[in-house]
Amino acid sequence: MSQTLENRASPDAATQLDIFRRMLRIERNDEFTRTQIRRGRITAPYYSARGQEVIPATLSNLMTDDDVICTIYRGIHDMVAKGMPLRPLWAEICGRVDGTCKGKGGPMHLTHPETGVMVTTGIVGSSMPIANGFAWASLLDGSRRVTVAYFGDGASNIGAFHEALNLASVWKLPVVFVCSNNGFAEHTRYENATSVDFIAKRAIGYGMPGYTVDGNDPYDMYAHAHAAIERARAGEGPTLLECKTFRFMGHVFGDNDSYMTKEEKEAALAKDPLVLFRQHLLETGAATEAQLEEMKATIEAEVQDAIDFAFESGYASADELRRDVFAEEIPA
Amino acid sequence: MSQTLENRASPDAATQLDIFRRMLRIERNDEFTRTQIRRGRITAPYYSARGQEVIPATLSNLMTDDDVICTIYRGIHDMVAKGMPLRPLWAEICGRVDGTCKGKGGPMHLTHPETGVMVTTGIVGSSMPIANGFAWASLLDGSRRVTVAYFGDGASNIGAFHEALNLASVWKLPVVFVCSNNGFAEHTRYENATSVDFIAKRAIGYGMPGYTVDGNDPYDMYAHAHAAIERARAGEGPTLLECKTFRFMGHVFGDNDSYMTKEEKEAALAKDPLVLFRQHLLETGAATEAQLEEMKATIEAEVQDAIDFAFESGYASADELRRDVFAEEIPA
Amino acid sequence: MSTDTVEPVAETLKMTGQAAVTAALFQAMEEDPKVLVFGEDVADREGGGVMGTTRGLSSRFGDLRVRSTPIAEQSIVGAAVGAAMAGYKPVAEIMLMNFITVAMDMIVNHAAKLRFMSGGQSQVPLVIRTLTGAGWQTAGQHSDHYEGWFAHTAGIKVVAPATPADYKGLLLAAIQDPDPVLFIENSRTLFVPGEVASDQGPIPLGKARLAREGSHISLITYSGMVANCMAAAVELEAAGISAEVIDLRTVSPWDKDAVLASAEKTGRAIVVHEAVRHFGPGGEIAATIQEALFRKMKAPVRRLGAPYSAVPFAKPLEDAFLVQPADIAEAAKALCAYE
Amino acid sequence: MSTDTVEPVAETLKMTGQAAVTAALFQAMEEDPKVLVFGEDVADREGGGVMGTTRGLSSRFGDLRVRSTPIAEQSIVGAAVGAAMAGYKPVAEIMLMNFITVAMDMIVNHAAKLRFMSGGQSQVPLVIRTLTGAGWQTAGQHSDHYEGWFAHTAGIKVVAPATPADYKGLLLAAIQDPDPVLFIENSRTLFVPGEVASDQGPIPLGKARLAREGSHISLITYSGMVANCMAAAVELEAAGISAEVIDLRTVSPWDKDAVLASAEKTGRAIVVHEAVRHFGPGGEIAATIQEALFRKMKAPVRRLGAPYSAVPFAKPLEDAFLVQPADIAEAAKALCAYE
Ligand SMILES: Cc1ncc(C[n+]2csc(CCOP(=O)(O)OP(=O)(O)O)c2C)c(N)n1
Ligand SMILES: Cc1ncc(C[n+]2csc(CCOP(=O)(O)OP(=O)(O)O)c2C)c(N)n1
Ligand SMILES: [Mg+2]
Ligand SMILES: [Mg+2]
Repeated sequence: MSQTLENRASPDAATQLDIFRRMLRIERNDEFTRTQIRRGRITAPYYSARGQEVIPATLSNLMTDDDVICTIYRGIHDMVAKGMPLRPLWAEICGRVDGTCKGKGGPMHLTHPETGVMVTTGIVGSSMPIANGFAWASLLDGSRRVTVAYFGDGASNIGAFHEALNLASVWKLPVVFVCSNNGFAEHTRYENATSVDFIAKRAIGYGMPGYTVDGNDPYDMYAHAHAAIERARAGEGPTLLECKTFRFMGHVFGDNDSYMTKEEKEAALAKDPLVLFRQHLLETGAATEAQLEEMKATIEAEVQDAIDFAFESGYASADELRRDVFAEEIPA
Repeated sequence: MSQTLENRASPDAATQLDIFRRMLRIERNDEFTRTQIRRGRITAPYYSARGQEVIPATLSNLMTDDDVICTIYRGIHDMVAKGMPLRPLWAEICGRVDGTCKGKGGPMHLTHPETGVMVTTGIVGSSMPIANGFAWASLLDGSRRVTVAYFGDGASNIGAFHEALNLASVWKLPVVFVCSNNGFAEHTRYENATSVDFIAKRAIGYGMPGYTVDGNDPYDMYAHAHAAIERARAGEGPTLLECKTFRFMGHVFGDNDSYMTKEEKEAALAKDPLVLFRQHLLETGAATEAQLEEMKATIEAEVQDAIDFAFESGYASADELRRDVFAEEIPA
Repeated sequence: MSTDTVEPVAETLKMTGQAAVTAALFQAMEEDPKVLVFGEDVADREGGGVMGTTRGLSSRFGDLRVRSTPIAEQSIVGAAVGAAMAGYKPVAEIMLMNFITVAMDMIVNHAAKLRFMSGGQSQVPLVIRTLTGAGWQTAGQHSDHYEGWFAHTAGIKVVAPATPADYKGLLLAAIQDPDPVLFIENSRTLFVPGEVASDQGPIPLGKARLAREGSHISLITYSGMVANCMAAAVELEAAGISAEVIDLRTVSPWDKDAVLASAEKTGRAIVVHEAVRHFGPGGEIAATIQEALFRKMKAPVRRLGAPYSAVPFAKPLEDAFLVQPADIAEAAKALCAYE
Repeated sequence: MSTDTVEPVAETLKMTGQAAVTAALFQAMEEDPKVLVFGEDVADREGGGVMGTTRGLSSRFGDLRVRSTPIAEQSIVGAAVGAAMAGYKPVAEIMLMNFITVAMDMIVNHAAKLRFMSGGQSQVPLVIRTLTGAGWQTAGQHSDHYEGWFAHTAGIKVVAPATPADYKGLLLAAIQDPDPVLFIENSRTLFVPGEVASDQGPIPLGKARLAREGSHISLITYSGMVANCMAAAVELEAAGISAEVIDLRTVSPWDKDAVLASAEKTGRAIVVHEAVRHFGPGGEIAATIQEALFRKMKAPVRRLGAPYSAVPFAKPLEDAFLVQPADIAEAAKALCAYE
C-alpha cells in the first residue's frame, strides 16, 4: 500500500469503452490462441495472461504509438493492448516469415517498433534495465516519450529490478515500472518468495512514488496509470505501480494448478474483470448489449483473419540464420 | 533513519577497552601498511579503512571465532578486528608462502577459517549472497553461529544486495548486513548514485529491521550491533545496519581526493573516531594514558614482528598454480 | 574410458533421464545428510519443480534441506557457495542455462576460485544442475549451450550426460566431488527412457564412454548430440563406413586419453556439439588431436556445431540450427573420401 | 590484412593507449551527437574515471551525454541496450572485465540477440569498453581475459587492440559499427606510449595487422600478448629464426584470410593469448589452421595461454601465470626443429 494517490483521474465513457475494447481484444485473442494450441497447431509454450487484461488496456489507453513498452514472455496482452496488428503478431506466434520477426523470435520475443513494442524478454527482470535506456533517450531527444516496463511479482526479487529502479530514480527517468502482481511466480506463492507485504513499499528504498493498485479495477488502474504517465511526461521521474491481479490459466498452458487451492482459484475466477467491467458498462449505460456484441464479433473476425493469414504464411529459409545476426549478412 | 532502536545495550568499561584495542590494532596496522607501500615494499593496490575502525571493532567484540564474516577488498580492518593473526595476514599481503593463502589470494582475498574470516571478495556486492549460505548452514547445523556481511554504500545499489536481503528475510537467516556508508563509492558521492536518503530505509522493502547508525560512535554502534547479533542468534532473522563513517585515505592508496571538498575532508578528520574514543576512555577513567601507551607499544611490536616475519618468508613455487584449483592437483 | 556402463547385468530398470536425476537426488540425500537441494519451485509445496524433477524430496527430507527460492539466481548460487564452504553439499538448480547469465559472478569469480584464492583453505563442493537445448521452440533465450564458457573457467567441472544411466551415475559423482560441478541436462535427452542398473552408483567424472565401436572415423561428442551421432553412425554403416562414437560425458576435464586413442585408431575425427561452432568447445578438442596426432591423421579434424546465430524460433529454422544426423554423416563421408 | 597502420606519414603524435582511447572518445562525440559515454565515475565531477580515461568529456559534451552511474553493471549495460535501440550510440564502460560477470544477461541474451530475435527490426550499436590483464597484482577477480566467452556468443564483436594507434582507430570503428562491440583494453599495454597519426581515423574491424614480417613461423596473437610475441621474435632472430607476428586486433570475427596466408607461408604457427589455454580462443584458430592447411603445415599448430588456474597474487606466481617471451621462443624453436 505504502502510498495513497491524491488527485485521481477518472476515465470518461469513451475512455471506458476504449479500455474495454482493448481488454476484449486481449481476451478473445487469448481464447483463440488456446484453441489453436489445443488443436495442436501451435507447439511453443504459451503464457496466458487471461485475468490480467485491465492493466495493459488501461495503460495503453494513456499511451501513444511513440511511447515504448518493454515487456516479458507473458506479454502478448501488453502488445495487443498497445495496438500491435494481429496479422504479423499471429504469424510470429506461428513462426512464419510474415511474422513481426520473420519467425525468428516467436511469442517470447515479439518486437514491433511501429507500435512501440520494443523489447519482449524471456529473462525475468530484464525488461527494466533496458526500459531505462529508452527513457534516457527521451531525455536526450527532448521528447515527451514515456517508457513502460512490465514485469511480474516474482521479478521484483531479482537484482535487475533493484538496479533499474535505483538508476531510474537517480537519473529521474521518464519510466513507469508496472508490476503485475498475480500472486504467483511459476508455482511459488508471493509470500514464500517476497519479503515485503506490498511490493509498492519497495519504492521507498528508491525515493520514488509507489502505489498498490487494484489491477483488475479499471478505475483504480486508470487513476494510478494516469498519475504515473503524467509524472513521467512532465519529467518528474519514475513511478512503481504494483497492480494486484490473478493468472486464470496458471503459469504456462497445461499448468496443473497443484500449488494453489481450488477455493482461491474459484474466488478469483468469480471476479473476472472482463465480466465485471462489461456489466458495469451496461449498467451505467456507457454501452449497450448490442454494441458490445458487435464489438466482440468484429474482434473475433479480426483474430480469425489473423490466424488465417498466419497459417497461410510460409517459413523463412535457413539462410535467415545468417541474417540479422549483424547488420551485414554472415557469409555462407 | 527509518527505525529507532528501543533497548540499547551499552558497553561496559572492559568492553570499551576491548573495542578500543581492536580499533588501535586496525589503525596501527593501517599506518604501518601505508609506510611499507611508501617504501615500495608492497606493490599491490591498498584500500585503507582508516576512519572506519569503530564498525568492525564493535561487531567483533560481540562475535566469537565461530561466527563468520564475509568481507570485501576494503576489509583488512574487518579481519584485524575479528582477530586474524597478523603474521600470516602480513605474509599474505606480501604474497608470501607463509600467508594465509600462500600468497595466492593477496590482500583482496584473505581467508582465515580459524577466526571466521571466510570470504574476502573484490566484487562489489558479492559478500552478501555468500553470507546467506553460511547463515543457512547455521540453521541446518542447529548452531547459534552468526554471519556478518560487510559491504559499502555503493554496494547497496547493485543487484546482489537486493537478492541477498530478500532471501535472508524470507528464510529468516541469522545474518547481519553491515553497510559501511562512508559517503563515497570510489569517486562517486553517495547522493549521485543512491536514490534514497538513508540506506537503512531499504530494509522496509525486505520486511527486516534497518537502522542508520553513527558508525564512528562506539556506543551507537554497540547498541545496534548488539541488537542485530542477538536477533540473529535468537533465530529471529536478519538486520540491516547502515553505519555512517568516512574513508580518511580516499578510495585507494594514492587517491588524489579531487572529487571531494577540502572542507568536508577536514571536518571528518577533525572527528577522528580513534582520537575521540581515546579521549573518552581517559576522561571517563576507563583507561589511563600509560595503559593506552603500553597498549600501543605492544600492538606496534606485534605489527612490526608480523612485517619482519612476512618479509623473511619466501614465495610459493610456480607448481602452486596447479594446486588448489581442485582438491586433486592438476598434472604438470 | 569405460565401455558402456549399462551392461544388462543383474537387474535393470527402464527410466527416463529425468527419473534418473530424481533417483540420484534421493539416493544422495539419503546417503549424506549434508546434501541439500534448492532452486526455484523445487519443493513439493511448489509441485516439486516445474518439470517435477525434484518431486518428493522436500516431503522426504524436510523443508530445511530442500528449499524453493525466490527468482534470484545470484542469490541461489551465492547461498550454495556459502553453504558449501560451511561443509554442506548443495545441489542448486538453475532452471535453464540461459538464466545462468545472471549468476556468472557467483560461479566464475567465487565458486570456481575460492579454493585457489584461499590457498586451499576453502572448498566449494557444490553442484549446479541446469537444463538446456534447442528443440522445444523456446527460441533465443531458453536454449543455449554455454558449456564452453565454463570449460574455459578454471576451477569448475562441466558434466553433460546423454543417457539415463549416466544422468544418474554422473550426478551421484558430481555430488560426491569435492569441487564445483556444472551438471547440464539436455532437453532432447532428458525425457528419453533407457536402461539403468537398479544399483547404479557413481560414474567417475572425466572418463568418456564408448557409445559405439567403429574403425573408420571417430565421432567425438556429448549431451544431446550423442543421439545424433548414433543415428549418423547407423546411416554411415549402410554406406559401409564404421563410425566410432565417443560420448565424453564430462566436457571439462575431458578424457584426452580416450579421444586420442580413438582418433589414432581410426585416423579421422569429427567433434560434434550443439553449442555454436565459432569459438566453441570443439576447438580445444580438435586442436589437441591435430597437435598430438600430427601426421597420424588421415584427414583434417572437423568440427560440427550450431551456426553463428541465436537459437531461432520457427521449427524449420530450429531444425536447421541443430546439427542433424545427415550433416554428421555427410561430413564423415567427406572425411573418409579425403584425398 | 593491412600492414602496420602507423607509417610515419605526415604528422604523428606520441601517446599512450589510454590517451588514444580518450582522443577517440572526444573525436567520436564531436562527430556524432548520438554518441554517449557512461559508466562508473566517468564524468568530471568524479574525476573523469578512476584512471582518468574519460577526463574532460562531460565538461565538453554535457552531463546528459556523459554520465557517471551507480555501481550496477546490469543497469549500465541495460541502459546502453535501450539507448542503442532508441537510436543512440552508447559507449558504456565496465571498469574491469571481471565485473562483466554481473552483466552477462544483458550482453548475451539481449545486446547480442535483439537484432536477430526481432528479425532485423532492432539494432543495438553499443560499445562496451573494459580493461583487464594480469601484471598489476590485482589477483583472482580483477585480471581475467574472458574474450573467449564473447567470441563464442553470436551477435557481438570482440576487439582487443595492442598499440596506441589501434586503440584509437579500432575504438572509432567500434563506435561506428552498427552492432554491439566489446572493446578490451589491456593493463600492460594501455599505458605504453607509441606513435599515432594525428589524423588517425577508424581502422576496420576484422582485419589483422602484420606486426612483424617473418618466414619461419607465424605467431598469431592479440592484446597484451602482441608485445610478448614481438619480444620473442627478437630473441628468435638471434637464434636464426624469422618469426612473423600477426596481431589479430579483432578476436571475433577474426581475420582468417590473413592467418591462413601467414601460416601457409611459414608452415608453422603458434597461437598465443593471455586467456587460460584450456578451451580458450586459441582452439578455434588452431583448429581452423589444421583443417584448412592439412598436410601443408610443417609442424603441429601449438597454443600458448595461461595455465588452468585463477590469476594468482604473488608476483612470481603472476609472472609464471603469464605466457612470457621466453616461453614463446622456446615453443617456436621446438616447432622449427620439429621432425
Ligand atoms: C532469470 C530467470 N530466472 C528464471 C526464469 C524462469 N521463469 C520464467 S517465468 C518465471 C516466474 C516469473 O514470475 P512473475 O515475475 O511473478 O511473473 P508471472 O509469470 O507471474 O507473470 C520464472 C521463474 C526466467 N525466465 N528468468
Ligand atoms: C561489480 C563491481 N563493479 C565495480 C567494481 C569497482 N569498484 C571497486 S570498489 C568500488 C566502490 C565501492 O564503493 P562502496 O561500496 O561504497 O565501498 P567503499 O569502497 O566505499 O568501502 C568500485 C566501483 C567492483 N569491484 N565490482
Ligand atoms: Mg507473478
Ligand atoms: Mg563507500
